[in-house]
Amino acid sequence: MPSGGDVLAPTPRTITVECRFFARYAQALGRDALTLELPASATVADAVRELRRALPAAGVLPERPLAAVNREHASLDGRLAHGDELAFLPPLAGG
Amino acid sequence: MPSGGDVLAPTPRTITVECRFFARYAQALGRDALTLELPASATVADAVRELRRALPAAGVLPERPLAAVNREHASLDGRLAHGDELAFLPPLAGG
Amino acid sequence: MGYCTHEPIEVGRLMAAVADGERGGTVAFVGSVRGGAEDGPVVAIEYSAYEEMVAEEFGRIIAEARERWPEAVVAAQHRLGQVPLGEPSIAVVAAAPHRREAFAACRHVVEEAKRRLPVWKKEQFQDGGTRWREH
Amino acid sequence: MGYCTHEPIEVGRLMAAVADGERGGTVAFVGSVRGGAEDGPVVAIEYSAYEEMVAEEFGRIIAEARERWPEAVVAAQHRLGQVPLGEPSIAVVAAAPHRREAFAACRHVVEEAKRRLPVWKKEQFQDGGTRWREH
Repeated sequence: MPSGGDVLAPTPRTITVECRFFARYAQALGRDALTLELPASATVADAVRELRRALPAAGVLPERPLAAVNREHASLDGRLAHGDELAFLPPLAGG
Repeated sequence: MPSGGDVLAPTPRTITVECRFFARYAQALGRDALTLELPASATVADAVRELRRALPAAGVLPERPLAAVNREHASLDGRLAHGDELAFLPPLAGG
Repeated sequence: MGYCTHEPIEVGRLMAAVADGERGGTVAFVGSVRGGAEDGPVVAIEYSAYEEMVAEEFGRIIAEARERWPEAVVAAQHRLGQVPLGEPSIAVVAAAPHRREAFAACRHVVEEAKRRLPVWKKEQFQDGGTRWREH
Repeated sequence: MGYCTHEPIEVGRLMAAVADGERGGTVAFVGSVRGGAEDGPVVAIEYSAYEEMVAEEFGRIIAEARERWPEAVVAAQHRLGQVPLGEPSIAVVAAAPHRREAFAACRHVVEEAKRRLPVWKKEQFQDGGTRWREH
Protein backbone atom coordinates (compact mmCIF):
# COMPACT_ATOMS: atom_id res chain seq x y z
CA MET A 1 0.00 0.00 0.00
CA PRO A 2 1.40 3.39 -0.89
CA SER A 3 2.09 5.74 1.99
CA GLY A 4 -0.15 8.82 2.51
CA GLY A 5 2.58 11.06 1.11
CA ASP A 6 2.44 9.39 -2.29
CA VAL A 7 -1.19 10.43 -3.07
CA LEU A 8 -0.77 14.11 -2.20
CA ALA A 9 -0.80 16.39 -5.28
CA PRO A 10 2.47 18.28 -5.50
CA THR A 11 2.25 21.82 -4.09
CA PRO A 12 2.23 24.15 -7.13
CA ARG A 13 5.32 26.32 -7.17
CA THR A 14 3.68 29.19 -9.09
CA ILE A 15 0.25 30.74 -9.61
CA THR A 16 -1.13 32.96 -12.33
CA VAL A 17 -3.33 35.98 -11.67
CA GLU A 18 -5.26 38.06 -14.18
CA CYS A 19 -4.17 41.69 -13.79
CA ARG A 20 -6.50 44.47 -14.94
CA PHE A 21 -5.66 48.14 -15.43
CA PHE A 22 -8.05 51.08 -15.59
CA ALA A 23 -8.24 54.73 -16.60
CA ARG A 24 -4.88 56.48 -16.36
CA TYR A 25 -3.01 53.22 -15.66
CA ALA A 26 -4.47 51.50 -18.74
CA GLN A 27 -3.63 54.54 -20.83
CA ALA A 28 0.00 54.70 -19.62
CA LEU A 29 0.54 50.95 -19.94
CA GLY A 30 -1.15 50.76 -23.33
CA ARG A 31 -3.11 47.74 -22.17
CA ASP A 32 -5.95 46.90 -19.83
CA ALA A 33 -5.03 43.33 -18.89
CA LEU A 34 -2.05 41.04 -18.35
CA THR A 35 -1.61 37.50 -17.04
CA LEU A 36 1.11 37.45 -14.39
CA GLU A 37 2.95 34.41 -13.06
CA LEU A 38 3.95 34.68 -9.41
CA PRO A 39 5.33 32.46 -6.63
CA ALA A 40 2.57 30.53 -4.86
CA SER A 41 2.90 32.61 -1.70
CA ALA A 42 2.77 36.00 -3.47
CA THR A 43 0.93 39.00 -2.04
CA VAL A 44 -0.55 42.00 -3.86
CA ALA A 45 2.63 43.92 -3.05
CA ASP A 46 4.71 41.17 -4.67
CA ALA A 47 2.58 41.50 -7.81
CA VAL A 48 3.19 45.26 -7.88
CA ARG A 49 6.97 44.72 -7.59
CA GLU A 50 6.92 42.09 -10.32
CA LEU A 51 4.95 44.38 -12.67
CA ARG A 52 7.24 47.32 -12.03
CA ARG A 53 10.22 45.06 -12.79
CA ALA A 54 8.73 43.42 -15.89
CA LEU A 55 6.98 46.33 -17.67
CA PRO A 56 8.93 49.48 -18.55
CA ALA A 57 5.81 51.67 -18.38
CA ALA A 58 4.72 50.25 -15.02
CA GLY A 59 6.39 53.18 -13.28
CA VAL A 60 2.92 54.68 -13.58
CA LEU A 61 1.90 52.34 -10.74
CA PRO A 62 2.80 53.84 -7.37
CA GLU A 63 4.59 51.54 -4.94
CA ARG A 64 1.38 51.28 -2.98
CA PRO A 65 -1.47 51.46 -5.51
CA LEU A 66 -5.11 50.94 -4.66
CA ALA A 67 -5.96 47.35 -5.60
CA ALA A 68 -8.91 45.00 -5.74
CA VAL A 69 -8.88 41.22 -5.71
CA ASN A 70 -11.89 39.50 -7.26
CA ARG A 71 -13.78 42.82 -7.32
CA GLU A 72 -13.26 43.68 -3.67
CA HIS A 73 -10.90 46.31 -2.30
CA ALA A 74 -7.77 44.48 -1.08
CA SER A 75 -4.79 45.42 1.05
CA LEU A 76 -1.25 45.15 -0.25
CA ASP A 77 -0.36 42.29 2.09
CA GLY A 78 -3.37 40.24 0.97
CA ARG A 79 -2.25 36.86 -0.35
CA LEU A 80 -3.14 35.94 -3.93
CA ALA A 81 -4.55 32.61 -5.13
CA HIS A 82 -4.31 30.96 -8.53
CA GLY A 83 -6.82 32.48 -10.95
CA ASP A 84 -7.47 35.64 -8.92
CA GLU A 85 -8.51 38.81 -10.74
CA LEU A 86 -6.16 41.51 -9.52
CA ALA A 87 -7.19 45.07 -10.48
CA PHE A 88 -5.09 48.20 -10.09
CA LEU A 89 -7.21 51.29 -9.45
CA PRO A 90 -6.05 54.87 -9.98
CA PRO A 91 -7.29 57.26 -7.25
CA LEU A 92 -11.09 57.06 -7.31
CA ALA A 93 -13.13 60.01 -8.50
CA GLY A 94 -16.68 58.74 -8.83
CA GLY A 95 -19.90 60.70 -8.56
CA MET B 1 -52.67 130.00 21.43
CA PRO B 2 -53.83 126.60 22.58
CA SER B 3 -51.45 124.62 24.76
CA GLY B 4 -49.65 121.59 23.27
CA GLY B 5 -51.99 119.24 25.16
CA ASP B 6 -55.03 120.44 23.21
CA VAL B 7 -53.81 119.17 19.78
CA LEU B 8 -52.93 115.60 20.91
CA ALA B 9 -55.34 112.98 19.57
CA PRO B 10 -57.02 111.15 22.45
CA THR B 11 -55.34 107.80 23.23
CA PRO B 12 -57.72 105.12 21.87
CA ARG B 13 -59.17 103.09 24.71
CA THR B 14 -59.80 99.97 22.61
CA ILE B 15 -58.41 98.18 19.56
CA THR B 16 -59.92 95.61 17.24
CA VAL B 17 -58.07 92.55 15.98
CA GLU B 18 -59.14 90.10 13.29
CA CYS B 19 -59.13 86.62 14.79
CA ARG B 20 -58.78 83.60 12.51
CA PHE B 21 -59.39 79.95 13.38
CA PHE B 22 -58.14 76.89 11.54
CA ALA B 23 -58.69 73.15 11.25
CA ARG B 24 -60.04 71.63 14.48
CA TYR B 25 -60.59 75.05 16.08
CA ALA B 26 -62.63 76.34 13.13
CA GLN B 27 -64.66 73.14 13.14
CA ALA B 28 -65.42 73.34 16.89
CA LEU B 29 -66.22 77.05 16.80
CA GLY B 30 -68.32 76.77 13.65
CA ARG B 31 -66.50 79.80 12.21
CA ASP B 32 -63.11 80.70 10.83
CA ALA B 33 -62.98 84.40 11.71
CA LEU B 34 -64.15 86.90 14.32
CA THR B 35 -63.47 90.57 14.98
CA LEU B 36 -62.53 91.06 18.62
CA GLU B 37 -62.50 94.33 20.56
CA LEU B 38 -59.84 94.51 23.26
CA PRO B 39 -58.28 97.08 25.60
CA ALA B 40 -55.50 99.04 23.89
CA SER B 41 -52.79 97.32 25.94
CA ALA B 42 -54.03 93.77 25.30
CA THR B 43 -51.69 90.82 24.72
CA VAL B 44 -52.32 87.57 22.84
CA ALA B 45 -53.08 85.92 26.20
CA ASP B 46 -55.73 88.61 26.92
CA ALA B 47 -57.34 87.82 23.58
CA VAL B 48 -57.47 84.12 24.46
CA ARG B 49 -59.14 84.91 27.81
CA GLU B 50 -61.64 87.22 26.14
CA LEU B 51 -62.53 84.59 23.52
CA ARG B 52 -62.94 81.84 26.12
CA ARG B 53 -65.23 84.18 28.10
CA ALA B 54 -67.27 85.39 25.12
CA LEU B 55 -67.74 82.22 23.02
CA PRO B 56 -69.27 79.11 24.60
CA ALA B 57 -67.42 76.79 22.19
CA ALA B 58 -64.08 78.51 22.78
CA GLY B 59 -63.24 75.89 25.39
CA VAL B 60 -61.65 74.15 22.40
CA LEU B 61 -58.84 76.72 22.68
CA PRO B 62 -56.29 75.67 25.27
CA GLU B 63 -55.22 78.30 27.78
CA ARG B 64 -51.94 78.61 25.94
CA PRO B 65 -52.69 77.97 22.25
CA LEU B 66 -50.17 78.35 19.46
CA ALA B 67 -50.80 81.76 17.89
CA ALA B 68 -49.58 83.90 15.01
CA VAL B 69 -49.81 87.68 14.66
CA ASN B 70 -49.74 89.03 11.12
CA ARG B 71 -48.65 85.61 9.81
CA GLU B 72 -45.70 85.18 12.15
CA HIS B 73 -45.53 82.86 15.14
CA ALA B 74 -46.16 84.99 18.24
CA SER B 75 -45.75 84.45 21.97
CA LEU B 76 -48.67 84.80 24.36
CA ASP B 77 -47.26 87.93 25.98
CA GLY B 78 -46.85 89.65 22.60
CA ARG B 79 -48.76 92.96 22.56
CA LEU B 80 -51.48 93.44 19.96
CA ALA B 81 -52.03 96.53 17.81
CA HIS B 82 -55.18 97.81 16.17
CA GLY B 83 -55.90 95.91 12.95
CA ASP B 84 -53.64 92.95 13.73
CA GLU B 85 -54.50 89.55 12.26
CA LEU B 86 -54.44 87.12 15.18
CA ALA B 87 -54.54 83.43 14.19
CA PHE B 88 -55.05 80.48 16.51
CA LEU B 89 -53.25 77.37 15.31
CA PRO B 90 -54.05 73.83 16.43
CA PRO B 91 -50.93 71.66 16.96
CA LEU B 92 -49.10 71.64 13.62
CA ALA B 93 -48.93 68.46 11.58
CA GLY B 94 -47.50 69.48 8.22
CA GLY B 95 -45.54 67.42 5.75
CA MET C 1 -44.07 78.11 -8.53
CA GLY C 2 -45.92 78.88 -5.29
CA TYR C 3 -45.08 77.31 -1.95
CA CYS C 4 -48.62 75.89 -1.77
CA THR C 5 -50.22 73.85 -4.50
CA HIS C 6 -53.54 72.08 -4.84
CA GLU C 7 -52.16 69.94 -7.69
CA PRO C 8 -49.79 66.93 -7.50
CA ILE C 9 -46.24 68.00 -6.68
CA GLU C 10 -43.80 67.60 -9.57
CA VAL C 11 -40.46 66.89 -7.93
CA GLY C 12 -38.68 67.02 -11.28
CA ARG C 13 -39.82 70.59 -11.82
CA LEU C 14 -38.57 71.62 -8.38
CA MET C 15 -35.21 69.97 -9.11
CA ALA C 16 -34.99 71.74 -12.45
CA ALA C 17 -35.74 75.06 -10.70
CA VAL C 18 -32.58 74.80 -8.58
CA ALA C 19 -30.34 73.14 -11.20
CA ASP C 20 -27.27 74.97 -12.47
CA GLY C 21 -23.95 73.89 -14.00
CA GLU C 22 -22.09 75.15 -10.92
CA ARG C 23 -24.25 73.39 -8.31
CA GLY C 24 -23.09 69.80 -8.55
CA GLY C 25 -25.06 68.38 -5.61
CA THR C 26 -28.84 68.28 -5.37
CA VAL C 27 -30.74 66.74 -2.46
CA ALA C 28 -34.50 66.26 -2.60
CA PHE C 29 -36.80 65.28 0.23
CA VAL C 30 -40.29 64.02 -0.57
CA GLY C 31 -42.80 63.29 2.18
CA SER C 32 -45.66 61.07 1.10
CA VAL C 33 -48.98 60.12 2.66
CA ARG C 34 -48.64 56.96 4.71
CA GLY C 35 -51.33 54.44 5.57
CA GLY C 36 -51.46 52.37 8.73
CA ALA C 37 -53.22 54.50 11.38
CA GLU C 38 -54.59 52.71 14.43
CA ASP C 39 -58.24 53.09 13.45
CA GLY C 40 -58.07 51.42 10.06
CA PRO C 41 -56.59 51.93 6.66
CA VAL C 42 -56.05 55.55 5.66
CA VAL C 43 -56.89 56.10 1.99
CA ALA C 44 -56.06 59.80 1.81
CA ILE C 45 -55.21 62.82 3.91
CA GLU C 46 -56.97 66.14 3.61
CA TYR C 47 -54.42 68.90 4.15
CA SER C 48 -55.65 72.32 5.21
CA ALA C 49 -53.51 75.33 5.91
CA TYR C 50 -53.27 78.98 6.83
CA GLU C 51 -52.11 79.51 3.27
CA GLU C 52 -50.91 83.11 3.45
CA MET C 53 -48.77 82.22 6.45
CA VAL C 54 -47.41 79.00 4.87
CA ALA C 55 -46.11 81.09 1.98
CA GLU C 56 -44.48 83.66 4.28
CA GLU C 57 -43.08 81.08 6.69
CA PHE C 58 -41.60 78.91 3.91
CA GLY C 59 -39.97 82.08 2.57
CA ARG C 60 -38.49 82.88 5.99
CA ILE C 61 -37.22 79.32 6.50
CA ILE C 62 -35.55 79.29 3.09
CA ALA C 63 -34.02 82.73 3.70
CA GLU C 64 -32.56 81.42 6.97
CA ALA C 65 -31.08 78.42 5.13
CA ARG C 66 -29.64 80.75 2.53
CA GLU C 67 -27.99 82.82 5.25
CA ARG C 68 -26.46 79.73 6.82
CA TRP C 69 -25.45 78.02 3.54
CA PRO C 70 -25.02 80.94 1.12
CA GLU C 71 -24.21 78.75 -1.87
CA ALA C 72 -27.33 76.61 -1.49
CA VAL C 73 -30.49 77.28 -3.48
CA VAL C 74 -33.72 75.81 -2.12
CA ALA C 75 -37.16 75.23 -3.64
CA ALA C 76 -40.11 73.81 -1.72
CA GLN C 77 -43.80 73.04 -2.04
CA HIS C 78 -46.56 71.78 0.22
CA ARG C 79 -49.59 70.19 -1.37
CA LEU C 80 -53.01 71.05 0.10
CA GLY C 81 -56.43 69.49 -0.28
CA GLN C 82 -57.01 65.75 -0.55
CA VAL C 83 -53.80 63.79 -1.15
CA PRO C 84 -54.19 60.04 -1.88
CA LEU C 85 -52.11 57.41 -0.11
CA GLY C 86 -48.55 57.24 -1.44
CA GLU C 87 -48.57 60.65 -3.15
CA PRO C 88 -46.20 63.45 -2.08
CA SER C 89 -47.54 66.06 0.33
CA ILE C 90 -44.32 68.03 0.71
CA ALA C 91 -41.11 68.35 -1.27
CA VAL C 92 -37.94 70.28 -0.47
CA VAL C 93 -35.05 70.45 -2.94
CA ALA C 94 -31.64 72.00 -2.25
CA ALA C 95 -28.77 72.38 -4.70
CA ALA C 96 -25.25 73.52 -3.86
CA PRO C 97 -21.73 73.29 -5.27
CA HIS C 98 -20.93 70.61 -2.67
CA ARG C 99 -23.12 67.86 -1.36
CA ARG C 100 -22.53 68.67 2.31
CA GLU C 101 -24.33 72.01 1.95
CA ALA C 102 -27.09 70.49 -0.17
CA PHE C 103 -27.80 67.81 2.45
CA ALA C 104 -27.63 70.29 5.34
CA ALA C 105 -29.84 72.92 3.70
CA CYS C 106 -32.45 70.38 2.61
CA ARG C 107 -32.57 68.74 6.03
CA HIS C 108 -32.83 72.09 7.81
CA VAL C 109 -35.71 73.32 5.66
CA VAL C 110 -37.59 70.02 6.07
CA GLU C 111 -37.23 70.05 9.85
CA GLU C 112 -38.24 73.69 10.20
CA ALA C 113 -41.15 73.25 7.79
CA LYS C 114 -42.49 70.31 9.82
CA ARG C 115 -42.11 72.36 13.01
CA ARG C 116 -43.38 75.74 11.82
CA LEU C 117 -45.73 75.53 8.83
CA PRO C 118 -49.38 76.04 9.78
CA VAL C 119 -50.71 72.92 8.07
CA TRP C 120 -53.16 70.35 9.43
CA LYS C 121 -54.04 66.82 8.45
CA LYS C 122 -57.38 65.09 8.51
CA GLU C 123 -57.15 61.35 7.91
CA GLN C 124 -59.74 59.83 5.58
CA PHE C 125 -60.55 56.19 6.33
CA GLN C 126 -61.84 53.55 3.96
CA ASP C 127 -65.24 53.53 5.71
CA GLY C 128 -65.70 57.25 5.11
CA GLY C 129 -64.71 58.30 8.63
CA THR C 130 -62.25 61.12 9.28
CA ARG C 131 -59.95 62.15 12.13
CA TRP C 132 -57.60 65.05 12.76
CA ARG C 133 -54.05 63.78 13.03
CA GLU C 134 -51.97 65.82 15.44
CA HIS C 135 -48.45 64.85 16.39
CA MET D 1 -32.36 48.67 -13.24
CA GLY D 2 -28.60 48.12 -13.15
CA TYR D 3 -26.21 50.07 -10.94
CA CYS D 4 -24.37 51.27 -14.04
CA THR D 5 -26.05 52.92 -16.99
CA HIS D 6 -24.78 54.44 -20.22
CA GLU D 7 -28.06 56.35 -20.66
CA PRO D 8 -29.24 59.51 -18.84
CA ILE D 9 -30.26 58.76 -15.25
CA GLU D 10 -34.01 58.99 -14.63
CA VAL D 11 -34.32 60.08 -11.00
CA GLY D 12 -38.10 59.72 -11.11
CA ARG D 13 -37.77 56.04 -11.98
CA LEU D 14 -35.37 55.46 -9.09
CA MET D 15 -37.78 57.21 -6.72
CA ALA D 16 -40.67 55.12 -8.01
CA ALA D 17 -38.59 51.97 -7.45
CA VAL D 18 -38.37 52.62 -3.70
CA ALA D 19 -41.84 54.15 -3.23
CA ASP D 20 -44.35 52.37 -1.03
CA GLY D 21 -47.41 53.46 0.98
CA GLU D 22 -45.61 52.67 4.24
CA ARG D 23 -42.38 54.55 3.48
CA GLY D 24 -43.38 58.16 3.99
CA GLY D 25 -39.96 59.76 3.60
CA THR D 26 -37.86 59.66 0.45
CA VAL D 27 -34.48 61.38 0.08
CA ALA D 28 -32.75 61.61 -3.28
CA PHE D 29 -29.21 62.74 -3.98
CA VAL D 30 -28.23 63.70 -7.51
CA GLY D 31 -24.65 64.54 -8.39
CA SER D 32 -24.26 66.47 -11.64
CA VAL D 33 -21.32 67.38 -13.82
CA ARG D 34 -19.91 70.76 -12.86
CA GLY D 35 -17.95 73.18 -15.02
CA GLY D 36 -15.27 75.55 -13.81
CA ALA D 37 -12.00 73.60 -13.77
CA GLU D 38 -8.78 75.57 -13.67
CA ASP D 39 -7.78 74.87 -17.28
CA GLY D 40 -10.90 76.19 -18.98
CA PRO D 41 -14.55 75.43 -19.33
CA VAL D 42 -15.46 71.77 -18.96
CA VAL D 43 -18.17 70.78 -21.44
CA ALA D 44 -18.53 67.15 -20.41
CA ILE D 45 -16.95 64.44 -18.31
CA GLU D 46 -16.12 61.00 -19.64
CA TYR D 47 -16.76 58.46 -16.88
CA SER D 48 -15.03 55.10 -17.06
CA ALA D 49 -15.32 52.31 -14.54
CA TYR D 50 -14.44 48.81 -13.49
CA GLU D 51 -18.07 47.98 -14.20
CA GLU D 52 -18.28 44.50 -12.70
CA MET D 53 -16.83 45.83 -9.45
CA VAL D 54 -19.06 48.94 -9.40
CA ALA D 55 -22.08 46.65 -9.49
CA GLU D 56 -20.75 44.43 -6.68
CA GLU D 57 -19.53 47.35 -4.55
CA PHE D 58 -22.81 49.30 -4.88
CA GLY D 59 -24.60 46.12 -3.79
CA ARG D 60 -22.34 45.76 -0.75
CA ILE D 61 -22.74 49.44 0.22
CA ILE D 62 -26.52 49.21 -0.03
CA ALA D 63 -26.56 45.95 1.95
CA GLU D 64 -24.54 47.67 4.70
CA ALA D 65 -27.05 50.55 4.76
CA ARG D 66 -29.89 48.05 4.94
CA GLU D 67 -28.24 46.38 7.93
CA ARG D 68 -27.84 49.71 9.72
CA TRP D 69 -31.27 51.12 8.79
CA PRO D 70 -33.39 47.99 8.25
CA GLU D 71 -36.51 49.91 7.26
CA ALA D 72 -34.77 51.88 4.54
CA VAL D 73 -34.84 50.82 0.89
CA VAL D 74 -32.15 52.23 -1.39
CA ALA D 75 -31.77 52.44 -5.17
CA ALA D 76 -28.72 53.88 -6.90
CA GLN D 77 -27.20 54.38 -10.32
CA HIS D 78 -23.92 55.69 -11.73
CA ARG D 79 -23.86 56.92 -15.29
CA LEU D 80 -20.85 56.00 -17.43
CA GLY D 81 -19.56 57.31 -20.74
CA GLN D 82 -19.72 60.95 -21.77
CA VAL D 83 -21.97 63.04 -19.49
CA PRO D 84 -22.62 66.65 -20.57
CA LEU D 85 -22.30 69.59 -18.19
CA GLY D 86 -25.23 69.83 -15.80
CA GLU D 87 -26.50 66.26 -16.29
CA PRO D 88 -26.59 63.74 -13.43
CA SER D 89 -23.69 61.32 -13.13
CA ILE D 90 -24.86 59.62 -9.94
CA ALA D 91 -28.17 59.27 -8.12
CA VAL D 92 -28.95 57.63 -4.78
CA VAL D 93 -32.51 57.38 -3.49
CA ALA D 94 -33.54 56.12 -0.04
CA ALA D 95 -37.06 55.66 1.26
CA ALA D 96 -38.03 54.82 4.83
CA PRO D 97 -41.02 55.12 7.13
CA HIS D 98 -39.34 58.10 8.84
CA ARG D 99 -37.28 60.85 7.31
CA ARG D 100 -34.37 60.46 9.71
CA GLU D 101 -33.55 56.99 8.34
CA ALA D 102 -34.11 58.11 4.75
CA PHE D 103 -31.64 61.01 5.14
CA ALA D 104 -29.10 58.86 6.99
CA ALA D 105 -29.24 55.94 4.55
CA CYS D 106 -29.03 58.20 1.48
CA ARG D 107 -26.11 60.16 2.90
CA HIS D 108 -24.25 57.02 3.90
CA VAL D 109 -24.59 55.38 0.49
CA VAL D 110 -23.49 58.59 -1.28
CA GLU D 111 -20.39 58.98 0.92
CA GLU D 112 -19.38 55.34 0.58
CA ALA D 113 -20.03 55.35 -3.17
CA LYS D 114 -17.77 58.39 -3.62
CA ARG D 115 -15.09 56.72 -1.51
CA ARG D 116 -15.28 53.16 -2.82
CA LEU D 117 -16.70 52.91 -6.36
CA PRO D 118 -14.02 52.27 -9.00
CA VAL D 119 -15.01 55.11 -11.31
CA TRP D 120 -12.75 57.65 -13.03
CA LYS D 121 -13.36 61.00 -14.64
CA LYS D 122 -11.74 62.51 -17.69
CA GLU D 123 -12.60 66.18 -18.18
CA GLN D 124 -13.41 67.29 -21.73
CA PHE D 125 -12.57 70.92 -22.43
CA GLN D 126 -14.13 73.21 -25.00
CA ASP D 127 -10.94 73.21 -27.08
CA GLY D 128 -11.00 69.41 -27.37
CA GLY D 129 -8.40 68.81 -24.67
CA THR D 130 -8.88 66.24 -21.92
CA ARG D 131 -7.52 65.67 -18.44
CA TRP D 132 -7.98 62.98 -15.79
CA ARG D 133 -9.58 64.49 -12.73
CA GLU D 134 -8.41 62.85 -9.54
CA HIS D 135 -9.40 64.16 -6.13
